[in-house]
Amino acid sequence: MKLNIKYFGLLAEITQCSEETLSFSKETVADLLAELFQKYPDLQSKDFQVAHQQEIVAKQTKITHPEIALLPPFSGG
Amino acid sequence: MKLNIKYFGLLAEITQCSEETLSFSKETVADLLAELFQKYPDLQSKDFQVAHQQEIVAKQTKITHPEIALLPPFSGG
Amino acid sequence: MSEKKIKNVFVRGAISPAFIGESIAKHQSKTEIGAHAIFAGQVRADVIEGKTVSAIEYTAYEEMANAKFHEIREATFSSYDITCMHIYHSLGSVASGEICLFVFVSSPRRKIVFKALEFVVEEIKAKVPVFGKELFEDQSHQWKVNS
Amino acid sequence: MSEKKIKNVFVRGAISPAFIGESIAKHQSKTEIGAHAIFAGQVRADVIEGKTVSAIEYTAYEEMANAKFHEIREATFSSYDITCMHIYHSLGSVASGEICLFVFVSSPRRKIVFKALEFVVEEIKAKVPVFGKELFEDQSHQWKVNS
Repeated sequence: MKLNIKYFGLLAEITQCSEETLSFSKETVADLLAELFQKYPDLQSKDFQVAHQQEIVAKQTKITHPEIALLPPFSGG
Repeated sequence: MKLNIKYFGLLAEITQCSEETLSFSKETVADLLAELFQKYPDLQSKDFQVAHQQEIVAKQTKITHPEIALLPPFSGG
Repeated sequence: MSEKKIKNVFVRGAISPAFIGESIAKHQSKTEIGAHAIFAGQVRADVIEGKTVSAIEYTAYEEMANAKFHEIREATFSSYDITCMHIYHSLGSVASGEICLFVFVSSPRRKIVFKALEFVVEEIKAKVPVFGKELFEDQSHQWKVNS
Repeated sequence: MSEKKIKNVFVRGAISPAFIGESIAKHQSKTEIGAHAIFAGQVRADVIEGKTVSAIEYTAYEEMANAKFHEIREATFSSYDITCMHIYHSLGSVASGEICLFVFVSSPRRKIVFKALEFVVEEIKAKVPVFGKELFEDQSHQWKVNS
């Protein structure tokens, strides 16, 4: 499955990109994070949430939609 | 003692004046109201508070200052 | 009552939306502020027994009212960590749809401004001797009572 | 999520005080309204380790953010008897002293607007993916975290 992964704020500084396409053959958000921590070790120490199809999801959620985003703490307003 | 009595809103419609000076020889707010109810019988059925020197006071308060006001329910804002 | 000078809160007629905009603009140099909260009271065209309110004519026991506004101001500053606060109330005629009360509080932090704003408005409604005469389109009137 | 069209809440750069005044003015024809409550978030010139914030640069996950603003809007209308509500949030750079968030709720009755205003602002802070980068005068930066 091709995933489109978006990075925001501090996380985009670490990945040095705001968006990338990735081939993903495993199941859950936790699986994806394991791959991303391999690619970007500095992500591991950061506080963030994962959005799947524009909803915040838990780590054990199965990925069924290509739109994934890594969101640092919100600071609107 | 000479009192300066102010009337507001509906009360001024009943007394047909917004202010008057009255000689007062008794003691309390209740005494004054008894006199005013004689002069303006329609006041008696109305809901109002009495301010003495710009503070709302109870009926048994002794009048020591000439500034008295009869205030109908507030409706600011 | 404090020794500080008592301000006159009253303005003649309606408070314009542009004035509210200008009041906000004046606070842009106060860069310690993080949150503004504003209340604006607008005259409703209520229908009462088939007649529509076209305006409210406000009168006040002005000296006492300004003293009460001042006490509310002092109480708000001592209870809430606000940077500044402004109150304006109309006297005279304010047409339906126009603004008759403008309360403006500012603070470094947002949580305070909601509480402070509500406190000020409720205190005004309860303690300030202002009287609204609701004028109907047929020239009759009734005296408003706050709910 | 409702079927209603999702609005774009974001505006480029700061929200001007005059725009807030104009928004109020537009409500003067809605004569069933008795109370407006407004929140304006202003960028603070915070001093952090000796450096002063000169601006915040806002980015957002825009599609999700607009969907969340829409959900907040629907939840507010279903929980509070309000007549109308508007939200604007800045994207891009907003200098200290300028306004980055404008929330405006109106209702026939005042007690509702205080609760509705606070609800909307707290929901925005908690649920909307907007990210503020605090820019210091020496060109360095840090990522803001809401408290």
